[in-house]
Amino acid sequence: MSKRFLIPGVVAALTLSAAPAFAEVSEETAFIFNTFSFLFNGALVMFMAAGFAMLESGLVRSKNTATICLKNITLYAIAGIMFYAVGYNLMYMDVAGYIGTMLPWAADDAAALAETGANFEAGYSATSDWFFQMVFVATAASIVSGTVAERIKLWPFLIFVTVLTSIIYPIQGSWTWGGGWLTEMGFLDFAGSSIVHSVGGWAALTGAVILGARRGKYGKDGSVHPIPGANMPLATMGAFILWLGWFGFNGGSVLALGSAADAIAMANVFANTNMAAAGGVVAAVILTQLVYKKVDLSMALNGAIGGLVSITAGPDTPTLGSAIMIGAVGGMIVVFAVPFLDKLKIDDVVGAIPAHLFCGIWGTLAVPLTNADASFGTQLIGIAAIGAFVIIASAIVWTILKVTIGIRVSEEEEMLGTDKVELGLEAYPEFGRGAHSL
Amino acid sequence: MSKRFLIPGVVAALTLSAAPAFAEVSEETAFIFNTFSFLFNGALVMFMAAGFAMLESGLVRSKNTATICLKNITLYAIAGIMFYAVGYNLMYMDVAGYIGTMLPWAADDAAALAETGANFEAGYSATSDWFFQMVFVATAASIVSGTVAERIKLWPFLIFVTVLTSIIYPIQGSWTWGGGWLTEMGFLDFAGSSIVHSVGGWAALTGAVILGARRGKYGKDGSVHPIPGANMPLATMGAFILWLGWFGFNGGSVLALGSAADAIAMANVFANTNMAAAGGVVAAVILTQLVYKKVDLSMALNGAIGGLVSITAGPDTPTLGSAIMIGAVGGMIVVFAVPFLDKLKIDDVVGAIPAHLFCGIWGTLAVPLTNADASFGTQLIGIAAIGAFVIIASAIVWTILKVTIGIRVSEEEEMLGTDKVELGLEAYPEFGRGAHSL
Amino acid sequence: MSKRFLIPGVVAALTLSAAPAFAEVSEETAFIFNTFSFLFNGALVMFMAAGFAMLESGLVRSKNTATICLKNITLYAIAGIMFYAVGYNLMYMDVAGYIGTMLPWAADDAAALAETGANFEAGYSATSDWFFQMVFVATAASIVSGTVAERIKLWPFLIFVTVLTSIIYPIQGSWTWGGGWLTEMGFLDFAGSSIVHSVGGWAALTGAVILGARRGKYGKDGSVHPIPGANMPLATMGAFILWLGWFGFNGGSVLALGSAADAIAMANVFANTNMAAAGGVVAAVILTQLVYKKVDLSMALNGAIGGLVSITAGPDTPTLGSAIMIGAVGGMIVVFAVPFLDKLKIDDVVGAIPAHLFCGIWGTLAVPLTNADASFGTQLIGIAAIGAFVIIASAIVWTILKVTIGIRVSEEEEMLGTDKVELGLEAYPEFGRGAHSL
Amino acid sequence: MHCDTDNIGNKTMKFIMAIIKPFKLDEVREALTALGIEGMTVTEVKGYGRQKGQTEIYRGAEYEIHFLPKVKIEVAVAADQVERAVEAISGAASSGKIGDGKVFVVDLEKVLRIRTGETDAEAL
Amino acid sequence: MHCDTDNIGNKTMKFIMAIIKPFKLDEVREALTALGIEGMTVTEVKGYGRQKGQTEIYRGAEYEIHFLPKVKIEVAVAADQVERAVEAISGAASSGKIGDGKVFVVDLEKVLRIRTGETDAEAL
Amino acid sequence: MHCDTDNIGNKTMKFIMAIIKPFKLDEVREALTALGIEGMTVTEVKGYGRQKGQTEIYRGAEYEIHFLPKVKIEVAVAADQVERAVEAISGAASSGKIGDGKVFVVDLEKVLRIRTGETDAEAL
Ligand SMILES: Nc1ncnc2c1ncn2[C@@H]1O[C@H](COP(=O)(O)OP(=O)(O)O)[C@@H](O)[C@H]1O
Ligand SMILES: Nc1ncnc2c1ncn2[C@@H]1O[C@H](COP(=O)(O)OP(=O)(O)O)[C@@H](O)[C@H]1O
Ligand SMILES: Nc1ncnc2c1ncn2[C@@H]1O[C@H](COP(=O)(O)OP(=O)(O)O)[C@@H](O)[C@H]1O
Repeated sequence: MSKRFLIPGVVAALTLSAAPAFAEVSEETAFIFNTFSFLFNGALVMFMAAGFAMLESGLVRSKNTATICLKNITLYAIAGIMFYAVGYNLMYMDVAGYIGTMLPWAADDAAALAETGANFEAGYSATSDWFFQMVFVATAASIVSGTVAERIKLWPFLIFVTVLTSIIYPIQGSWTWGGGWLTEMGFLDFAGSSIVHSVGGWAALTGAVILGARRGKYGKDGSVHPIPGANMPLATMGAFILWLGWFGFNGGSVLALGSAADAIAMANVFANTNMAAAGGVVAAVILTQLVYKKVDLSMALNGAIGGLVSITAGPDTPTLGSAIMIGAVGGMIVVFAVPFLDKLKIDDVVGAIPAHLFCGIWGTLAVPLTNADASFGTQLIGIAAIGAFVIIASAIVWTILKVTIGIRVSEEEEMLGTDKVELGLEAYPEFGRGAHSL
Repeated sequence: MSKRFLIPGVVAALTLSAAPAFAEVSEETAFIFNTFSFLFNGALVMFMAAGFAMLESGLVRSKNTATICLKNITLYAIAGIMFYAVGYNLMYMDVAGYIGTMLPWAADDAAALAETGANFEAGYSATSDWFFQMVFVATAASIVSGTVAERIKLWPFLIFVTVLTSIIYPIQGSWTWGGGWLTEMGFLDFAGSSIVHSVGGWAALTGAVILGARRGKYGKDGSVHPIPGANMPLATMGAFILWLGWFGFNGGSVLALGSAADAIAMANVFANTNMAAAGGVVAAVILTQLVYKKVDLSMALNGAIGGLVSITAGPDTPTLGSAIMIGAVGGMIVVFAVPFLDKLKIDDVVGAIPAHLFCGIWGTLAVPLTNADASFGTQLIGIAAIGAFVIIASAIVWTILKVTIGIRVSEEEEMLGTDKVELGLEAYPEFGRGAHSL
Repeated sequence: MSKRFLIPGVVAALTLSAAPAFAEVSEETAFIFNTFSFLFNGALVMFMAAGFAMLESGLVRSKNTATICLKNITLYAIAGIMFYAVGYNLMYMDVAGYIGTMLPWAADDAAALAETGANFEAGYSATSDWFFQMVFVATAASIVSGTVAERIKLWPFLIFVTVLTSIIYPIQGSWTWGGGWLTEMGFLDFAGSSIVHSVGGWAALTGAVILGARRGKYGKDGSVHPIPGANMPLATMGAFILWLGWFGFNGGSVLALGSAADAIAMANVFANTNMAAAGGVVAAVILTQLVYKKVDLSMALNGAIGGLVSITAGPDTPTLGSAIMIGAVGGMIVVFAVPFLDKLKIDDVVGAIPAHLFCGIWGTLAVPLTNADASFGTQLIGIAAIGAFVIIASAIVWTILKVTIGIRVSEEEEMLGTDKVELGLEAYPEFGRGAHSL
Repeated sequence: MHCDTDNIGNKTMKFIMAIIKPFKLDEVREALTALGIEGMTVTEVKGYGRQKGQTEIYRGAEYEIHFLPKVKIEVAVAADQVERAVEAISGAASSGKIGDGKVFVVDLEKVLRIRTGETDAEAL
Repeated sequence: MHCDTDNIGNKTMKFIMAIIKPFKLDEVREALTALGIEGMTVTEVKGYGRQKGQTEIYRGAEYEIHFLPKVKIEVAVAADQVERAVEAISGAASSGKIGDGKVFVVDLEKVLRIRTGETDAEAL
Repeated sequence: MHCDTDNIGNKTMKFIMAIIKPFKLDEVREALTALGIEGMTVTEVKGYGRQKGQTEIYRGAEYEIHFLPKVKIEVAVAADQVERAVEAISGAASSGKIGDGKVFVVDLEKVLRIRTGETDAEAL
């Protein structure tokens, strides 16, 4: 049984022992609560796929919008299937330090319950846990899709997602949440600032470097030519959906709801998650006003996400005030990191690297600030190990794809837009009202 | 008490008797869980109305977009009111084989609780159950709205919805979920592949045939002129919302959360629902690539829905692997059925008939594959009986409407778009930025 | 402890005493239920911020769309931070009739639990309650943003929001929900028809009057020039999200889920909330058809919201039939109040004053119709007191802002649109496909 | 004097601008193609003419919509083709109802095909 | 020779193209209607001129917006009306600020009303 | 007779309309600015020409997309600048591939700058 699973058990045990008998939560009741928490929070996390789809749809140009929609729904589907076929067991089953086993996942909770004489020892339905872990995988893949948008070919991208969700993400995940070596070192990453968001960010960064910038983004003279997103309310909708989904992402990572202590933990996580996002927004709004004399909506949206990623490694321990601060730093990171990446000519279409990678690192480092169990040293080791592994693994996959089938559409195709080229349709095809055949 | 209600009772009873005393869920706790499950899952299903609205908004032309928005919010409102006024009791109250009673629904749970000396025998709040059953009705109506879009008159459509939700849907629903003759035969339809989705699909098919195709969709030479939807990210948003809502649709159809067995069932249903949708997407993406050499986003979205409908008749029994397969077949059905309908010159604007009717039939037939309690014969009888009843009833209503007030806008109105004609406004009225008066 | 907190305690006590021992909900189980109810319902209410953002994005012109998106996400962030820093304690802590204390909020539920020897007397996590109360504040602010859109300057607006959420809303809130003088008089406002929606509405009305109408809205000859919203499907999406969120808004206001009686109350509230919205939609659709010979989608959406606001003061006591009626009256109020405000030359961009203020008043007055504990007289006193306080306080703040930094963009800036002027970007910047630099 | 040589050349080419109902576009394109005219440029426009806009009601207030959606077609043709081209357009675009649109013809002085550098008649 | 009869006719008609600020459109339409000119076609365009675009910042990078939203009005008129029409347009469209726009006039050779087949002056 | 004085003036100005590929717009604008031409109007159009549209498949049915996205540039210039302007446009817009577009030139009779009332050459 993995670290990621042990937590609720521990919490429950502590609480139960302290509680007077008459007030106990019965084991079956706890079983229901725990299971339902996975389902409820997992459903919220699933909805984040829609959030990413909308955020990215709004921030690309309309000639690439349908493609980004397709990528987002397909990657979510692939992530689930691959996590079932390979990923889950690689991440959680009999992890021997660095890797689990290579088998499709299977569980029959009803049979298990019957076998054990219905003693509810398991604490929750294994399937509900699988469901909750599964929805996390897609998040890592969604991050990549935003960064490499508008120039990557569809199928190579989907192949990368397949490898990311079945191999890369689960292996590094096993180190911590699978109970592997990082857990043994004491690395703490509550809901995945590093394990989910930075992983997506590293894969995205590697992809962006290997793929190169969009045509026209950087002038030969070093100038930067912004390419505004086509649909800002859609991007805003996406950010709000992500915010909502994050309650499930972090809240569900309490991994239990079977005791008052669990419920208290989940409440703290919900509140802190919200406040970090709020801090991220306000910081980005004020900072863009101060630095650029105009408030940048796209930065405010990224600020919300930066705040959310920042709190994700440790949403359980801060006070509300600390959560606001942690999130605000995330918002500031975003505002400075976006132009910084442009200086390096790394073309990140939706700002996913600042928000998910940089804020993920910050969030992981911030854990010791409010959690005495964490140490900077261990956090740094975890960040570096995960980063190194994901960079190398991603680089290998991206490079193989590049030299074999190619990862980038041709210059002309890029100008025409991937929607026309790969999908044969347009996101907003109309021209001349009523003349649909145009 | 109906079959649809009996299930949780049975499950709870079995579980409780097997459970050691100390681990029991108290009756009142079970009452809360069951009630809350109806509310939580019901809220998710309610949100499907938004999913249909966005999917359909994205797949019609912009000149008909405001109308489809209006139809979707109004039909959801009508469905609730009619199900209260007539439908619920017709479907669930004292069903004598083929029909219930004709009375507005009423319940006073608090009084009931007081009366029985608070013994929680009811197992759940009757109002929460009513809420959950109510949100299902609108789904059937939403399916119709997509198929007949862009040419039907507003008021005749709303009248059809009124009859569908108050009479047609409840009567056939009583046969199975009301505990009528189909339940007695052993027909199994867990969350309504047939009872909800095919019903909507049959009504839509009948409507499409009687109404005729949109002007310009089919050439005199038998050629098909595709009419691309105006806003693909909106359609994508809609598909994601439907996917989310389906967790409630299928998960809530466990109809209980009052025992570990219920929680296990709900977890299985959530996971299978997700995997079937994933299978549908991946199948549609691969298939369109193979057949058409381009991936069709609109088909991928329909594939998700096709997968979801396919699993809906039996999301409780398959393994994850089987669920993927069942969904994948649904995705394939969609890809082949859309052009097939075009060959028959049946104009289904959003692809609702393939996704809801054909996949609904497939899903109902697939139940025996993973559920020993089901038989192909009985499933076929159920499909045929429901189909025959809905076709005949719908045809009568559509025909009466056609010969009396007419169901179709004039040719010129169709060209102008229903938004202008029926609503007097446009979905995207702007032209010449800043010149709003244009 | 405030009235808003006492309710669940009372309910729980009553129920528990009546329940036979074997069926009891254990205190810890009730603690979990109560806490989880705050989190689940609070998350739904949080999502209403997205609903307001989309509704308003759809109803403004595209040249002001990005600004309204920015305002909505920022105001939600500010509301949370200010409610933490000042608002909560002002509203709920040691309320001495008219006002609480001025301190940042802080709670350590885990410590509290440990201290009390884990007797779960608190009944719920204080943080979860804080979370739930916090999400309400933003709603009041969102209402203002819609009314004063398209002409107000960004920063003065955000300053107003800051004062509204930290001072104005909490002070009047303390009178009722904080257990102050209105509660002592017997004023009943279950989930805030007056305390949330009318407060937003009064602040919006005051703002609209002091700010003046948009250029071109009213002719010198008294004529009204409608300014259609730019994106109706977005507005529709917003209305659906609000509808969904309202289940949390009203349902969570039961403030408990720890007993069958609580669950029954929540089920009644969910069902009534839905039916009031349905009544609002149907009334608005029929009425606009009768009065204007065309169905107005924007009115139907406002009708849904009007219905929801109308039921909010008392969603616990009506039957479904009464709820439909109460909502239908709300829908009618909207249809008549929108042109009425135009007659007064009060320019309310999204119709927030009719839907939130007028329907809020109606809803508050409707409580005695189905609740014997309420009296018209007291309801009227509450409405008047809250109205007077909010009008005066808002007018002071608006006026100070007006004479100091100014609240309105210049005429030319208004023509260019606030997006260009305040944000330096456009919501839909593309022109000439592929020529992103235009 | 004012009629310089440059000007003479352009008399051999005409530039046709036609405002039509949007849903007639396909038929017009086909009619022109049938004449061997294989180039045209289309713009989404709004028109105001005898066919007045409608009085609409939005949120309870009446207002006039003055402009209706139309499509503008621009075709450069050789002068000797202009008559047939105008006929083809007007034949295909006609519904006999108000608002069918108008055809405008102006002299075209010079044409250049960017890709090849061909000019005038060759560039059409 | 180059001034053929066909060409003579069109001297009696002019085609006016005016680029204006979008929010002036209503006033321009009213001014033209007041002259009895009841037909026009409007296009959404972007303009570049003395009124430069702005330097904007998007995600931390400066960029020049060169083009500003404008509206183009096209009106075909009889030659004797052209002066008044141009005056009406320029009067209504003027705000005295940079970027007010321009009016262009070209000769119009032929006009056809599609619905009726009327041509030239009758078709205006 | 038909060549009235009014008409003489306009021979000194030309109205250039160019259809180009959208992503060439910036280069064209820069080329024109380099010539000192600091005004132009741009329209989003769809074009049909030698570069045929593609056959696409939507929901299993083939269909022809006849029109491709293009951008139309309109520039009024003095007659003596027209050659250089046309060259600049065609140089900047050329990619050597089919669909590069066309340049059309017509006589321009009159120009008015709305803001100042300047006309003709001064108004350019
Ligand atoms: N004088 C004009 N100049 C420019 N465009 C015109 C003119 N008159 C009409 N149009 C265009 O032609 C369209 C159709 O003209 P209209 O007068 O409504 O119908 P009809 O041609 O059938 O009489 C108008 O919507 C407008 O776009
Ligand atoms: N030479 C030109 N050719 C075509 N259009 C022009 C030309 N000069 C200006 N315009 C159009 O007129 C608009 C206003 O011109 P501008 O020079 O900015 O202001 P003003 O006319 O007040 O000096 C421009 O945005 C452009 O659309
Ligand atoms: N005769 C014409 N009249 C008006 N526009 C034309 C004409 N011919 C071509 N065009 C425009 O020029 C564009 C490019 O023309 P095309 O023939 O496709 O390529 P090329 O100029 O390279 O041969 C077309 O898309 C269309 O917009």
